[in-house]
Amino acid sequence: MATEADRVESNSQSSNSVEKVPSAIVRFCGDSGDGMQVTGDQFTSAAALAGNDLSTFPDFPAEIRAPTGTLYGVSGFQINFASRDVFTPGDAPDVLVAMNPAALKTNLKDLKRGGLLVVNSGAFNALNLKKANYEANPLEDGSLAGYQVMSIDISKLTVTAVAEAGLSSKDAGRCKNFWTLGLMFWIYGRDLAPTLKWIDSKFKKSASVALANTLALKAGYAYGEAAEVFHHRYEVPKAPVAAGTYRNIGGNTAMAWGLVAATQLTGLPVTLGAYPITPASDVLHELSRFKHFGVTTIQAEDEIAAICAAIGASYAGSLGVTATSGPGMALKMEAVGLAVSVELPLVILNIQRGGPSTGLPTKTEQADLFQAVHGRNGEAPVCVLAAATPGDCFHMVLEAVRIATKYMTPVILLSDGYLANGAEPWKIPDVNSLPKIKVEFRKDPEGFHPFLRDPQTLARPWAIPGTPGLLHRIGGLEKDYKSGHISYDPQNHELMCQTRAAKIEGIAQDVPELEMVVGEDSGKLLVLGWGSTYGAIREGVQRCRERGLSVSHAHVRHLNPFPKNLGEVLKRFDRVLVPELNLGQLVQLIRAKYLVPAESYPKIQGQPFKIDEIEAKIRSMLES
Amino acid sequence: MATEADRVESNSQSSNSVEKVPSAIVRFCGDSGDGMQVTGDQFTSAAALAGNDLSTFPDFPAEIRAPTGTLYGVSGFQINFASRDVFTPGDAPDVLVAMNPAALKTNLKDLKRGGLLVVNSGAFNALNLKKANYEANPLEDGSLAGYQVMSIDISKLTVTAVAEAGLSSKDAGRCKNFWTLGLMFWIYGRDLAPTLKWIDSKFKKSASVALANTLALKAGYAYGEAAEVFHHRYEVPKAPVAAGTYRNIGGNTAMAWGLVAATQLTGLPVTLGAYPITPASDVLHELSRFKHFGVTTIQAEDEIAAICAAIGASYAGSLGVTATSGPGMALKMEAVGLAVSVELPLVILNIQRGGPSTGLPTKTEQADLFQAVHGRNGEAPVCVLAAATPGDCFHMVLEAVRIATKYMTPVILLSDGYLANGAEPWKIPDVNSLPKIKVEFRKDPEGFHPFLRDPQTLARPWAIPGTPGLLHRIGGLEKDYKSGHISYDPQNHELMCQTRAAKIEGIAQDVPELEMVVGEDSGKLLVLGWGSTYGAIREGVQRCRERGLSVSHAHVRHLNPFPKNLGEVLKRFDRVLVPELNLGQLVQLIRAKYLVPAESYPKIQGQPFKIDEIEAKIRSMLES
Amino acid sequence: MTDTTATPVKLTKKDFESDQDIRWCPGCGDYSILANVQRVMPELGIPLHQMVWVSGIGCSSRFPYYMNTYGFHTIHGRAPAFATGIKAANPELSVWLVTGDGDGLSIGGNHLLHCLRRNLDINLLMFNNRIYGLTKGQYSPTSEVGKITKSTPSGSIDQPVDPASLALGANASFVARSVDIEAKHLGEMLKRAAAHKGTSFLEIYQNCNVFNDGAFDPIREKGQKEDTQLLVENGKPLVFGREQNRGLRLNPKTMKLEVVTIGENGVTLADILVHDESNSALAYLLAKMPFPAFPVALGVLFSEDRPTYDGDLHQQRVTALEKSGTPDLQKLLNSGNTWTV
Amino acid sequence: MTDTTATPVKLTKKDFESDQDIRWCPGCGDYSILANVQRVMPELGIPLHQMVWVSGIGCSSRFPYYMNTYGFHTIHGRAPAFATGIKAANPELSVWLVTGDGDGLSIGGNHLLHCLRRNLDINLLMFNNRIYGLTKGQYSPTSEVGKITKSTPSGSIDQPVDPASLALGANASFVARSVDIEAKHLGEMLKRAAAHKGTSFLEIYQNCNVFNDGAFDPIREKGQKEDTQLLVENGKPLVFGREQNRGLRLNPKTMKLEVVTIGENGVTLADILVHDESNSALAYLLAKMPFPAFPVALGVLFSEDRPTYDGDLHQQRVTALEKSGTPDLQKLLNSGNTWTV
Ligand SMILES: Cc1ncc(C[n+]2csc(CCOP(=O)(O)OP(=O)(O)O)c2C)c(N)n1
Ligand SMILES: Cc1ncc(C[n+]2csc(CCOP(=O)(O)OP(=O)(O)O)c2C)c(N)n1
Ligand code: SF4
Ligand code: SF4
Ligand SMILES: [Mg+2]
Ligand SMILES: [Mg+2]
Repeated sequence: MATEADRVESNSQSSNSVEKVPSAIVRFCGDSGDGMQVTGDQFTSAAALAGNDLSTFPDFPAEIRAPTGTLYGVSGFQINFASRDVFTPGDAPDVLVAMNPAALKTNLKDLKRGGLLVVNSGAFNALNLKKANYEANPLEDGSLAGYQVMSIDISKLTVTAVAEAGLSSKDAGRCKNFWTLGLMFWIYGRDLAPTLKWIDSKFKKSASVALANTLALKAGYAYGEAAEVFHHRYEVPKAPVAAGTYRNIGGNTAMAWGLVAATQLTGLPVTLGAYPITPASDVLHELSRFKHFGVTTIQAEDEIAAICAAIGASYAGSLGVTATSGPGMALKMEAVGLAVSVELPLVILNIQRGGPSTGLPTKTEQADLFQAVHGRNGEAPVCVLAAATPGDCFHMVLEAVRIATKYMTPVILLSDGYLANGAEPWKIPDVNSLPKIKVEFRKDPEGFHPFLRDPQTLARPWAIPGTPGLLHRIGGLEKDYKSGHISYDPQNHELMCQTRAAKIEGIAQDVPELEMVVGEDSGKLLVLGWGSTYGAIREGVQRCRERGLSVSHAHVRHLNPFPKNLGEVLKRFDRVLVPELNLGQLVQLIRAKYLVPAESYPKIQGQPFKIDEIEAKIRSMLES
Repeated sequence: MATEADRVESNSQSSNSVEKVPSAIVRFCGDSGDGMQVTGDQFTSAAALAGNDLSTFPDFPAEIRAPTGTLYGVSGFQINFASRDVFTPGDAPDVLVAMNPAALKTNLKDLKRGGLLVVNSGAFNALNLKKANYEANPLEDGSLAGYQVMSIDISKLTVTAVAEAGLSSKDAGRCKNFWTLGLMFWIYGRDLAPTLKWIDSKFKKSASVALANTLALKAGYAYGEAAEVFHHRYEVPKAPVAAGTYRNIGGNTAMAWGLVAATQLTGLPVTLGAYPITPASDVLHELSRFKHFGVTTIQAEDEIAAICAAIGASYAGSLGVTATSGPGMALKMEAVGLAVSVELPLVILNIQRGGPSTGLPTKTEQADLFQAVHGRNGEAPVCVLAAATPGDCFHMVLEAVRIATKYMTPVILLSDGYLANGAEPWKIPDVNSLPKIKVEFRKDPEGFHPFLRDPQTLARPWAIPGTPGLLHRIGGLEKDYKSGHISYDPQNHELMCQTRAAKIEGIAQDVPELEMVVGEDSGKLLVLGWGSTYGAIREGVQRCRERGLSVSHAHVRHLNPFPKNLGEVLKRFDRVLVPELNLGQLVQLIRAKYLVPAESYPKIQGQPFKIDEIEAKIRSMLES
Repeated sequence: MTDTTATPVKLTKKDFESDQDIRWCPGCGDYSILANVQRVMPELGIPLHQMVWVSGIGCSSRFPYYMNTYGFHTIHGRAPAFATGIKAANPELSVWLVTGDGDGLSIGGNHLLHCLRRNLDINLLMFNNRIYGLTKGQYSPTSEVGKITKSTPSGSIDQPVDPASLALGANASFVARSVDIEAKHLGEMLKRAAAHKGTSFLEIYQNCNVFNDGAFDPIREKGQKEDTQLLVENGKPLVFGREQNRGLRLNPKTMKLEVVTIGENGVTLADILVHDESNSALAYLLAKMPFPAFPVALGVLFSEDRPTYDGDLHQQRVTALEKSGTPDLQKLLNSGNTWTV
Repeated sequence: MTDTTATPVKLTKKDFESDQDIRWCPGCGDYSILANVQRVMPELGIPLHQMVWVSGIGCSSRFPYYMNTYGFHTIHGRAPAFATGIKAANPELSVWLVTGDGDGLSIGGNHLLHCLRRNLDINLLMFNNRIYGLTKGQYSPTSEVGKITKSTPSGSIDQPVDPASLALGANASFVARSVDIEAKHLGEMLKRAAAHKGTSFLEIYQNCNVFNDGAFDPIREKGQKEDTQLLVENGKPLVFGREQNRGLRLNPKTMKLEVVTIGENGVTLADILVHDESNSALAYLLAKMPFPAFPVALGVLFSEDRPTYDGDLHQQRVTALEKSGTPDLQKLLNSGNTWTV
């Protein structure tokens, strides 16, 4: 095998016809046990190191560990990498790598017509075909005619390639993902070195496994080099990204790190109360690693206890945070009402998933906006924000912390399964450049009462137990505006309701005005988005603009209150389109508020918008 | 004392100057222990028997049993009775009966200038004055100059009057409410007989108490007759009400009785799952008395268990109902989502109270509309209804049952503290005239699956455990449109979301079109109301129409979906005003849906609109 | 549980198998429980359509999908509340509830406790794998202190709760324990649960081979379990061990249990405490025995006959109807003060 | 509870009285509890500003408004969860929680149980009046079967739960009982609770004279209580009665308690079981004794020292910091795979 490896070395400069392409979309898919996520991660690292801009999205099965070979056990990973800015993991893959029949069955429909299909023919045995509901072997019945098919017995080639490592044949077979990765590295002209290094450190406890994976990787690469069948290699040149140090980051990690950063920027300890739920659990997992930053995580007995603990923590002078999704969010609403009533800072992270009810726990959706804005008993206004990209989660969580502490209010920050699990290169901020968030506890007993308001922000003072001279009681009954004591007075209740509403409305004065992401600030069509649809809308609008259409893209991050110029912006366009992963929620809110005939473009399939869909929709509106 | 009583008899025909008035508003107020609710009830019965139309509203203290004489221990009861239709308990009382200083202090501001003030001077001692925060005795300091003051030592007169009954002086003093009632009966020329009969039956276990109350009632009446000070008696003639048998009914009783009626009209047993909460508890209390109708009540461990038990009951073939308020409603939302997902009939009664959070538990508000329509995770549409008057609660609960069973959906019926505790004369329906509600369980295994839909209603079949041949499983995960099995398919999810939405939207075809309550169906101003504001809006609009203003009143009972002609109706008016006991919720929903510049008239004081307020608002809009 | 049979039915294991693909991880202890349940069900003589399986959310709570009966996969932690409504509406149904240590003890602890004290006539199976399976491995209320999981990288600090002790404290009328792969014992326990009227609380130790593999090895694996399982039987001495020569003795002064060996230090079988299912304090002691100093008690720890919630609800309806005669809606509407115009 | 004093403070009862009007019904047992609490607090030497009273919703839960300390009147049933956050954020605070039998056992049963097992270092006072007071008189989880209330005109059918037994089943570290008007005993119990590190669960029988008057008369009224209260003390024989000549004996065969009279049938003081606060099974037996066949046990039924949740949370933060040194945010952001353009 050393000879094979040598051949790779010696041939690595040899160039078949290398086609320069501006971008490529590659999807790896296979059985949950086939290691597709690792393969995708390594392929991503290589693209990043090569200077491409990129975006990725994994697609896990809903089951923990589905039986091998089943349709519902298929795991996928898609990457879009390019020599220009990239904002989504891409629509239809240019290259599909399918490790077994089930993967082929569930993914083929997405592959571009004429795209490259790499199949592990070794997995296309009768049993697997049956599990995938194939009546005939698709590799043989001509049904793949529309694609460039590379049918390779990867299983067998891998076992042969790694023989030297002396693994059992089962374990040897496990290396096939690295073989495949090697082949893909060859196609895209990647350097093997970083992955080889990664293999060494990852498997340092088992030299034989490390060796086998190394051999597999190199063998796959060598196969590309040797096999006549590959007509093309591709080169995706570097993207002109801003100078800086980058890393890949997913939305949940960015959320968690944003909170870690908040401990430093506010000087406050953070207390997260959370109850595990897909796809929010990783916020808890990630945050539990940062106790040394002053982060406390409480895995509570349920979502209600989780938010109540967070409120209790805020009451006692920590920054209370809770993170959840779907049904968990519904359970928190009573307590959110209390936080509104007692006016304590609180950050609520809702990593939205498919609903209603248990719904589609592993799929993405944006259908909790109404709930965030309207979902409580009584007049209980809160601030609502939404992150647009995985990296944006870091910054938006800091914005949530800023608003929560400055205005003494709960802030709901909306993310979703797509942001949580997707990843993008993220320019690592210089910590010193991050804005400090000023937080002061009330200390002065002079003139104090717990609902004495800052005339500017209308916020009440944050007066925490342990402070001499500020003894007081708070609770969920209505309070007297002038003393903070319980009050059943009619006029006072109205005043308090209006004041709480005005406090939230006032935040509009304190957030950036809405600016165009793409396009002029007036024209025929404004595409107004929020949350994770950012990338697809941005690219879709860009494509239409390249066709000369008068369309712009604006993206709302502050959903309650809206940026103060939103109404004005809307009126400068002939038409407004609001694409959302729900049945139309933001569109209703802006229609109600601004009386503009904004049009809804709903999609509710547990999946993000495709760029194509946005493009087609805009064209259908402007080209007819 | 027999002599006194005789005098009453003999003088009862004698007439001072009796002034005919079209209506009167009387408020009784006193300490919680003063028996004001009983007094009000008896006065109400007398007005009803005399043929007046009327409306009443009690005002309990928030405390269970506040210390005597305190401001927060004041209990009140207001009645509006008239020779014409009456729709609210009235704004400012013509007559205020105040049994102690605290009652005077808290209620005087509402009395009409020049109104009649009956005060029990016997309670105006130093201690009581202090408890009521009076620095000087208002009966003596000239501060009551603007009213016709009848200051009578009722306490003392009562004790004297009932001496014969041989009660302790404390118990004797307790009869003062009947003395007062007697006086009021004299003023309004009421027959004592029915109340005397009521006293006999109520106190049949204690002859001496019955006697004492009888004596007190007669003595009060006699006092009116004898005292020179009363210049006027009033007569409020009969109102031209439709023929029929009437009773007084409050909203919670009407709700409960509607559900009892539902057992007969649907043939289904009713299972209520509830957890006590003000002001909804009485629905549980009342319903628990009707086990013989096939009503089962479960006092659950919390609101979540309550609704889950109701859903379980519906699943097993009973009609599941839950009733709650405020924070309790917030807790139910996760389970409502499940009911939406599994498409089971469910009736949710939300007797709204002041919010946010614990808020003002004993006060009324309409601030849960947004929550009803939007307050769940995911796209989880439900039908939302609202009752307009106490008696309407009976009919609207039947409407909720009809829709829930026909469309296999949760229905939220909104009431509020004002409807719950208020009462109005209600024409008792002929049971045979009530519409039957057809409910059929699926029996036929042929072609069955649990999400097979009726093409007309889009409802799924109600297939209950215990039925041979229909074995199936349901749950909150997304289901396949074509089989009802779990499905993670993207297109299917969209189809199911749209179908659930279309099912609810379709109900609009099956409910009455919106008609005017008062006025033409086009004009300058439409006042659009919902829920308990009915009476005040109706009367306010009527008054403005009498001034010649072009204004009409329409009242929405179906809030999701709206009646199908609502959009059209709105467009026929120049302006639309939406008065609500919140900060503006319905107004936002109709602006969003119909893009009409409807204007909000919010009030959020824990109290209903006054007719005056509606009138003034309309006039300010149309007379400027 | 009510035996609701009207007509005797002869069913087989197959009859109880639904047509749905089973989606637990290969090797999961849930498979074994499912197989045993399906094996035992036919013996109960309950028609398929009279049986309802209710669950919350979790791997364990997927159970109803695999049973060819009626099934309701509800929301997390609330299954007992749904079951309450089901039995209130139709006490004739044979209702089986499946929950997990997270579903039933974490978010759902309160509903569990109220179900137990009310004695709703259902069979409640708690699959205890000491982990949250479905959410991919966080510690649960039954996880041992110091457990390293995704959410507790420095080890969990919460003292666990023992489900059987909790059930006893909550006034349960039937408390039993078994093990996922102990086919015979589990089968017996299922039948005992079915036979008991009231909430039959059966805790089943279940191996989650993906996120908490081996949690029960000491009492589950051949070679070890022979010395660690104490199979309690009513009226029988509490002996255990490979040779069945070890036993529990009560020290009447301290009111504490001791492990003794029969034949050593003069200990005879007569010294060994005899199991009494009706003694809740004994059950409490057995449930709380610390392992490995003591064996793990399996079997019916406690059983007591008393009225059921759904039975009483039903009885109240019957009594009310007997008292009132045919209900008359018109009479109700016309009751009290009325007047005619 | 932590004694959080740094500087010794000399406070009086008055110092603990807030300026708010007390709004319980005249005659309510809550007044007596409040007075006793305010009387005892100065003895604990905790500065006012270091003390937080937390509650849910109910008459009892109004308590914090009347204490001149920090106070948080939260939402129904969730007070233990708020307390968890408070102690997580500041373990130095002396946190006292007031709940009712409805607040703490009905809607809030689950939070209670998790608080107890975690052993959060707070003092948890449950005012048990066997009724829902604030909502005007519905039966509660501690109401006796057959109770006629507004919501149960035909009598309640739910078996009640005994709070102390439940707490033991939930693995509580401290379980005690007292009575609203037993000033001395209640005072002692409050001090014991305060001294215990961990969740000190103190159930206080409280008379609701409006909706459940007399519920505790047999153990509360002079003339009766002398024979019905069993005041347990660690290391002392379990005797009771006017003459203190009745006692509890354990039957070692049946593992059941018997009431015996010293001096009759040859029973001597030596036969009487001695109270051992560290024995949870004994506590369970005492808690569950059926009245009136047995007396009602008052006092500290169980107490055990073990780590507290907030203490461990704090320790984990300290250890993490020791291990890692000053946390470096920039280092975190730059950790793992990065590349520079
Ligand atoms: C309201 C709500 N919160 C959280 C979740 C996420 N969740 C699903 S199952 C589960 C725990 C499952 O643990 P367990 O009951 O022990 O079941 P297992 O998977 O171990 O069988 C959690 C937290 C949810 N589905 N709903
Ligand atoms: C979520 C919610 N549900 C219901 C209520 C109504 N409620 C207030 S207190 C209470 C029960 C109080 O009983 P308990 O805790 O025993 O207190 P007590 O009044 O007897 O002291 C209820 C049901 C509420 N405030 N919030
Ligand atoms: S995660 Fe564990 S409990 Fe869940 S199916 Fe897999 S092995 Fe079983
Ligand atoms: S209702 Fe009962 S518990 Fe509440 S304050 Fe009155 S007497 Fe006390
Ligand atoms: Mg588990
Ligand atoms: Mg109580």
